[in-house]
Amino acid sequence: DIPVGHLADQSGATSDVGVPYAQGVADALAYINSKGGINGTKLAVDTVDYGYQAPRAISQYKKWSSGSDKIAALQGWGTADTEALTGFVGKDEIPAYSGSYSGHLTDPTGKGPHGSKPAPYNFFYGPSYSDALRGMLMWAAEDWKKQGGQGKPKYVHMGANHPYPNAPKEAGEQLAKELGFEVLPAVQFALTPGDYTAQCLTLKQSGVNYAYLGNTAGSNISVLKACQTVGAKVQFMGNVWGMDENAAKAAGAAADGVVFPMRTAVTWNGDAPGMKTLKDISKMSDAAGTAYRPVHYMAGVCTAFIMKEAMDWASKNGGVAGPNIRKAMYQKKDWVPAGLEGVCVPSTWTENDHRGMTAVNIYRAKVGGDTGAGVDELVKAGTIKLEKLTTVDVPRKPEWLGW
Amino acid sequence: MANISIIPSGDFKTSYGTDTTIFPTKTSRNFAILGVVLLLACPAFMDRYWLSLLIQIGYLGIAALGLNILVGFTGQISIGHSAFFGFGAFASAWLNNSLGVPVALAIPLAGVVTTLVGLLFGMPAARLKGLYLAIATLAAQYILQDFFARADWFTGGTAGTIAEPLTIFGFAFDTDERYFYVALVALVVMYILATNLMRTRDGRALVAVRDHYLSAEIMGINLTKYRTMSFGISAFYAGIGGALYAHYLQFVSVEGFTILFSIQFLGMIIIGGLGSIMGTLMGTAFMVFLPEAMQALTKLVSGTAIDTALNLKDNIAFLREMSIGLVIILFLVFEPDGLAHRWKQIKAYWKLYPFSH
Amino acid sequence: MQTTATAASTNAPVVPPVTAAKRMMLSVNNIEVVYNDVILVLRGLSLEVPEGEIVALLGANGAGKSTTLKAISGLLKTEDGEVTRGDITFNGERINGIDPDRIVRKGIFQVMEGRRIIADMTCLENLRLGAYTRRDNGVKDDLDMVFSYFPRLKERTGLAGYLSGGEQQMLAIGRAMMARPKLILMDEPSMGLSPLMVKEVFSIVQQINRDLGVTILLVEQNARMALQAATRGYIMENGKVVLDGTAEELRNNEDVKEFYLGGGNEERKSFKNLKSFKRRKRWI
Amino acid sequence: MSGAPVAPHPGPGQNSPGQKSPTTQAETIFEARGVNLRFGGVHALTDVSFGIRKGELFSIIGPNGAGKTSMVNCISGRYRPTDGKVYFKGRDVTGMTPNHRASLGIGRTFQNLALFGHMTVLDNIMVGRHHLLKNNFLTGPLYWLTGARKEELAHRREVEEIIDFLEIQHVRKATAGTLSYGLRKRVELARAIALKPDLILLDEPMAGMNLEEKEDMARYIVDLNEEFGMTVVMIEHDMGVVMDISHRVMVLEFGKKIAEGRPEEVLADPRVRRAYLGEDDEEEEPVAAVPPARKEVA
Amino acid sequence: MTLLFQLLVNGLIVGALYGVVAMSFVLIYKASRIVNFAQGEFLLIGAWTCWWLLTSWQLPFWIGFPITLVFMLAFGVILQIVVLRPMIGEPIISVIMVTIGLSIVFQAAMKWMFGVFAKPFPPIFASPTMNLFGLEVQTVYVMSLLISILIMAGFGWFFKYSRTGLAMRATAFDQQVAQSLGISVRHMFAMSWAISAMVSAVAGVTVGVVNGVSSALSFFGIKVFPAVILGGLDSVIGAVVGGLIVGVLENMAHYLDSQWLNWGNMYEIAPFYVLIAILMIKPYGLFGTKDIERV
Ligand SMILES: Nc1ncnc2c1ncn2[C@@H]1O[C@H](COP(=O)(O)OP(=O)(O)OP(=O)(O)O)[C@@H](O)[C@H]1O
Ligand SMILES: Nc1ncnc2c1ncn2[C@@H]1O[C@H](COP(=O)(O)OP(=O)(O)OP(=O)(O)O)[C@@H](O)[C@H]1O
Ligand SMILES: CC(C)C[C@H](N)C(=O)O
Ligand SMILES: [Mg+2]
Ligand SMILES: [Mg+2]
Repeated sequence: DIPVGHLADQSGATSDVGVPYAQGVADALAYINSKGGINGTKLAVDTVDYGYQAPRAISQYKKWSSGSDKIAALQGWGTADTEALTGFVGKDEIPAYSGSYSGHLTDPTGKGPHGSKPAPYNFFYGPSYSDALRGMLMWAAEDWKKQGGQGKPKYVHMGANHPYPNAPKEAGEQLAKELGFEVLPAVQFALTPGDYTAQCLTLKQSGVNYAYLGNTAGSNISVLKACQTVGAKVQFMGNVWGMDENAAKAAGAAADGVVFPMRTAVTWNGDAPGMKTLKDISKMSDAAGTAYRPVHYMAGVCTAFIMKEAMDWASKNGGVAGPNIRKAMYQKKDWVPAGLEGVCVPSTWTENDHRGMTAVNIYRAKVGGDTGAGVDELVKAGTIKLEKLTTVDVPRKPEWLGW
Repeated sequence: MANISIIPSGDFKTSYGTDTTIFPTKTSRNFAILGVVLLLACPAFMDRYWLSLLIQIGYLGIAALGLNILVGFTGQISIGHSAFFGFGAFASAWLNNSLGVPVALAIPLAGVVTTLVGLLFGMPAARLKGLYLAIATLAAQYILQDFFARADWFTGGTAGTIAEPLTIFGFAFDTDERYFYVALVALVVMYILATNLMRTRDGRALVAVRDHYLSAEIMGINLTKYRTMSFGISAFYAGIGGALYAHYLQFVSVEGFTILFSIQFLGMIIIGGLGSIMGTLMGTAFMVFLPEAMQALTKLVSGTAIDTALNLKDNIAFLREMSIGLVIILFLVFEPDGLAHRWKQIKAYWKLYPFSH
Repeated sequence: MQTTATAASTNAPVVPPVTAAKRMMLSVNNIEVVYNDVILVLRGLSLEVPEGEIVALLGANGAGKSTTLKAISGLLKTEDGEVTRGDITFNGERINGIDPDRIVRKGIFQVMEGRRIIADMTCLENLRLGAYTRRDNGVKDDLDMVFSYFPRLKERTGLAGYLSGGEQQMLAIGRAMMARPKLILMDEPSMGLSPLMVKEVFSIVQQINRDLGVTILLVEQNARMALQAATRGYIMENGKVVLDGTAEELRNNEDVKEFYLGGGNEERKSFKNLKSFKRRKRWI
Repeated sequence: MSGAPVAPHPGPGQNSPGQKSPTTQAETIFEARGVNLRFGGVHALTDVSFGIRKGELFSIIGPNGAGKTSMVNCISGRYRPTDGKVYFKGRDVTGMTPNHRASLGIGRTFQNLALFGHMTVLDNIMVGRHHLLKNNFLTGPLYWLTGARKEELAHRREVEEIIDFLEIQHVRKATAGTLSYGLRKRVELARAIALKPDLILLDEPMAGMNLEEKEDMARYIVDLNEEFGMTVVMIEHDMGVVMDISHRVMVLEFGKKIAEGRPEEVLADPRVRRAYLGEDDEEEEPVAAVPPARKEVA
Repeated sequence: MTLLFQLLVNGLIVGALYGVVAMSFVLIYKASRIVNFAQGEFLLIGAWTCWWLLTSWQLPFWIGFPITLVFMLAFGVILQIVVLRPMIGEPIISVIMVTIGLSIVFQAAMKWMFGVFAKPFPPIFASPTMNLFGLEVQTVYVMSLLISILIMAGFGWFFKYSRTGLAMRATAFDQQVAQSLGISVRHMFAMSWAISAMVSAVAGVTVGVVNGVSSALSFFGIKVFPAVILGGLDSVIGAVVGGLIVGVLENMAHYLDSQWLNWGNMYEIAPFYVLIAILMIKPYGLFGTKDIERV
């Protein structure tokens, strides 16, 4: 067996996105096992909910990384725990695939212009928070022209003063300036739902055109609603974890028009060759095959498959061990896991650059009407639609590495 | 029974010196020393998981002891302890990274720096009492958290900062097996210091302030000084604990030091027993082991009949969380005075055994 | 001072003839009390309180007088204490183990040692709380009655916590009067009162007893006054009753005279020239 | 003990005749001048002046709520007079904090018990040594290295003497909060003595004690005064005790001083008899049996 | 200027909501000196219950909401009987820890029962927003404002004049004395927890209607601490005033921050600075009763 640790947040503060993502990872790994595992060796997956509490993640990791059945790879989750484990996984040579897309996890050597800490064993599937924002800003600059906007558009970064919302702040603001935006001082709002009318009133007053929402869905919804109430007309740009089908449902009409980056090429109802595999994977936990899977589920599946294929390669090239898996990650260009064509976005990792994906798929949430029903019905009825706007290729600039 | 000598029915003291020792009886002292010796051998037979839990107990136990000095001994509730813990972590990393202070020195220095911060936030203690003071410490929690996120020069801002491993004469304490000794030594030293403090003048003064501040003042105790000082001492312990944490994880980020963490610290000392030094350690161990035990238990449940009957599946996580909460509640219902109290009763029982009363 | 105990039956058994006909309102049978599961304080204590009488309970510091009262009123529970043996009956009903508030409703009210007024309420509020269990309309009149006994309380309109020690004691006694119970357990009511007030309080105690028909179990250090007011008395030592009898008998007992009343029949000895040598008490 | 004759207080409140004897300020250990204390509308003390001589056993009596405790609070620093000044050993201490006064040598007990309930009796008394001990939060933790241990043990020895003196050996290790009322009073006294005060203030030390215990207590107080040389201020309602052991007595009523002087003089004052003892002039009174009071400090 | 005014209005409206939560907090404190760390979960339970009644049972709001309140009343009583009753007479700090345990249990239980996703309330008012002094505000805020004024007046009277109010205060002061007066500490606790749970539900439903219901809503429980302290821990009126002040303060801080200072995060943090400043001047908050310092 190949031991794999899977840290999930199913009960903690980020469980609203943690649950579907973890389900995706878990189903994918189960599916892989049902198909024979890694060249005939099964994966021994240990899924553990750590409740988004870093200390628990650490002790769990210690359990996994010691003894004879030391894990070959780790499927991780949040910012705090991923960062806390970065040093350990590096030393223990255990590739860690995280749900944290912080830019500085993309610098394996620590020699990037902004890098501080090398993260040689950290990987994630998707554009980094910074690159995703860059992509959206590039889109916004276009959009402003298309809309016939006059003068400089105004951009503002919004989010809590925490590592995750703040990760892309400077990167975004700098690019926005370069792109001709007027960058207003950032606006803070907590990671929890609350009344953010004040923030919206100032947005309205200062005439902001584009605003990045750095938080998770729960608090973003509060902002969207408040801004709707006070009538602030702002084009909001979410982050990968900030908008999805469930958030759109909860926010209702307030979510209408929000753009956000997607890590997969299609949504659950999309049409792609790989969707067949995905539906089969989904049956691992939903035998009836009726469940609607939100975007995070699909991202989880892609992440798990990247790991699986790296293990495949490793098992043929010296055995499924951390260093080999890491080496395997650098073997392919424009990598799309077999069977998931058209779903997972091509990614490329190199020894010096862990920015796997720089193509940013930008979607827009469309909400028309009452959102009382279940997500699957809403999507089926077209009340909630996630529309693809465009794909922006963010250049892989060396000075943006690790930032 | 067989070995009567283990718990003597009476321990006769012939001088005041023997009456003021840390351990009430020779046997208890020998047991403690034996315990430490056993612990020294731990890395030889424990895996990293267990060691890491023990290390956690080590640095959390130190910080919790600081909180107990503040809450349990001086009677001033704080719900901002994790912020001081965090400050110590950042301070130690900063001292090392920016000023080049060797880690071995940075850790105690971080304690000192945190003490100063503690004194600053302890100033309201001169005027505020009870929950009013508690909420002022809540303010400290948020203000410090905000500071961490802002002070790029100090904390690396929201991105966090790395902390080098502790190295002494070129020997790096960068594995669990090695760091375990660091944590153990620090723990023993800090606990002995606290024990000594509490049996000397200033320690007594703190307790006196807790029990009856009006008469304490009349007995010659400067209330303002001791109330504030207790914050300082508590912050010192938090700072040391935090610094140890920083150099263990080798990375510090603001995210770690939230109000929930502060509440966990409170949990440790309440469960351990307010105003009890050994209780603090027991409480810390309780709070560290509890989630692990529940995790193990729920793991046993998963896949069994109970699992299918309750249709748990992923919800097993919630079951675990609930049982953590429930264990805390049940524990307090049956042992409201904390583990230290129960421990005392067990000792009293054995002393009197086989005669009750 | 009129002494209610009349017949000076010298060697009558436990109950003097006059009160023999009376019903026992409270009887405590051979109880044992333990604090914190380990500290044994009462070791087989028994006493009886006949209806309508004043019974004094005397004893040295730490003898367990307060503990006895708390055992009766159920308040022991709140101090980690427990009656581990024996029973307590009130009007024929066993009341040990019952919650203190229910015991109050049955008609036993304790004036706790150390005043224990509610410091952050006014006098008036404290008194009104004394009448918490009452449903009748007499509360207002009783307030006036208390104020007529203790006019000082009426003047003090601030919080009760700011009252002087003696004033607080008056408030504590007044609060008991407001409750109109069947049995009052008084723990050192005269403590901290000026000589004038002590007299006043004892006459109030007797009035409550006589006019309102309230039975009283009185714990007192002022033995002289207590034995004047009471009809009978108990003397406790080390958690046991060591001597009991009518007030008259006790007043005439040599040991009681020496240790509680001060001097025998001779002149009172001065506090000034005491020797540390003490005669052994004969009852131990 | 001071061999000088007793100094009558020169202040305006002086109204006890028969004590006129030449004196000097130096022998007055404590002095209150025109002390007023108001709480909102309550006049707890009105223009009270008096002096306490070194080595004296001075009693304050008066009806409930007369302001006795308030006066003691003004001496110990718990209250600050609204008006007027208090002097200790010739120093104006009016604005001084209680803890500062403690280190100058004022110790006290409380009317409503104020022990440190969760500490042992021993620790309670050791707290009294606070201002005499030198070790602190830096030296204390390093117990063996800084001499803290030596110091603690030295003081422990003295505390044990106090324990012996007050005969509370058997409860040495007991938690103060679980003691019976009378014992707690005794522990409080021990704690106050541990301060080694020059002036000790006792607020109703004998409340809640039976005769026998009062006798013990009286003996302790007299010993304190005579053997330890402490100046004692005592508030007490038991007239027997007051008459027997005090050198001088001050009577307060409604916050005003109504009499001051030797016990038998004060007791002879009809105002005192009426206000305090509640006696009509002709009524038979127990104090008649009181033997002549102690001689004043001589 | 209009921005400032709008922020002021908004501060008052949100502040009233804080006031409601603060009030429910004060209630428990006043009767038992217990700091309820599970207050936020009470909000959550109230919000989910109402949501469930409205969506699964399709009840109209004006039926579902009162049922919610009744349910919460019962919930408070049951909670008291099952969990808190055994703790009567135990150290307060232990009981406080129990409420922390409760919050862990409820948090998980709610997620288990209702899932981890935020769920929107069905539309309740014909017009979800209304114009108040030139500011569009959620109608439900106005509703909670009105309800809170009613509740506040009720409690003000209750604690000042009613026998039970007096008894509750006595219980808080000293449980032993209260019992010696014949007050059933159990009843007092049950009552305070029940009412507190009910009042919390008002706030919970309000927040839920605006933001959708999710477990993160329970953070309100901690957010409200400054308001409670500012007003004075044991003052019902203080709680409301404290809530209003914190509400306005947040908005004003945000105004200053966004218009001039640009320090960032003042909305979150400024109230805490002000809180400390106010406490240094008034150590018992604005309306809190002073401790009695007398020996
Ligand atoms: N809560 C308690 N825990 C442990 N021991 C206690 C407790 N309360 C009282 N005791 C012990 O019980 C004994 C009797 O105490 P109690 O208060 O009943 O005495 P008492 O007769 O009322 O004395 P006093 O006249 O001094 O008030 C004492 O030795 C005391 O130490
Ligand atoms: N802090 C305070 N606030 C308000 N009033 C007070 C305060 N302290 C004392 N008083 C009032 O001052 C008066 C004198 O009180 P004090 O305690 O000095 O009386 P006392 O002479 O000691 O009486 P007792 O013999 O009953 O103890 C009382 O009426 C009391 O109510
Ligand atoms: C939802 C989370 C996975 C987002 C972010 N990476 C965090 O840890 O906070
Ligand atoms: Mg007693
Ligand atoms: Mg007094």
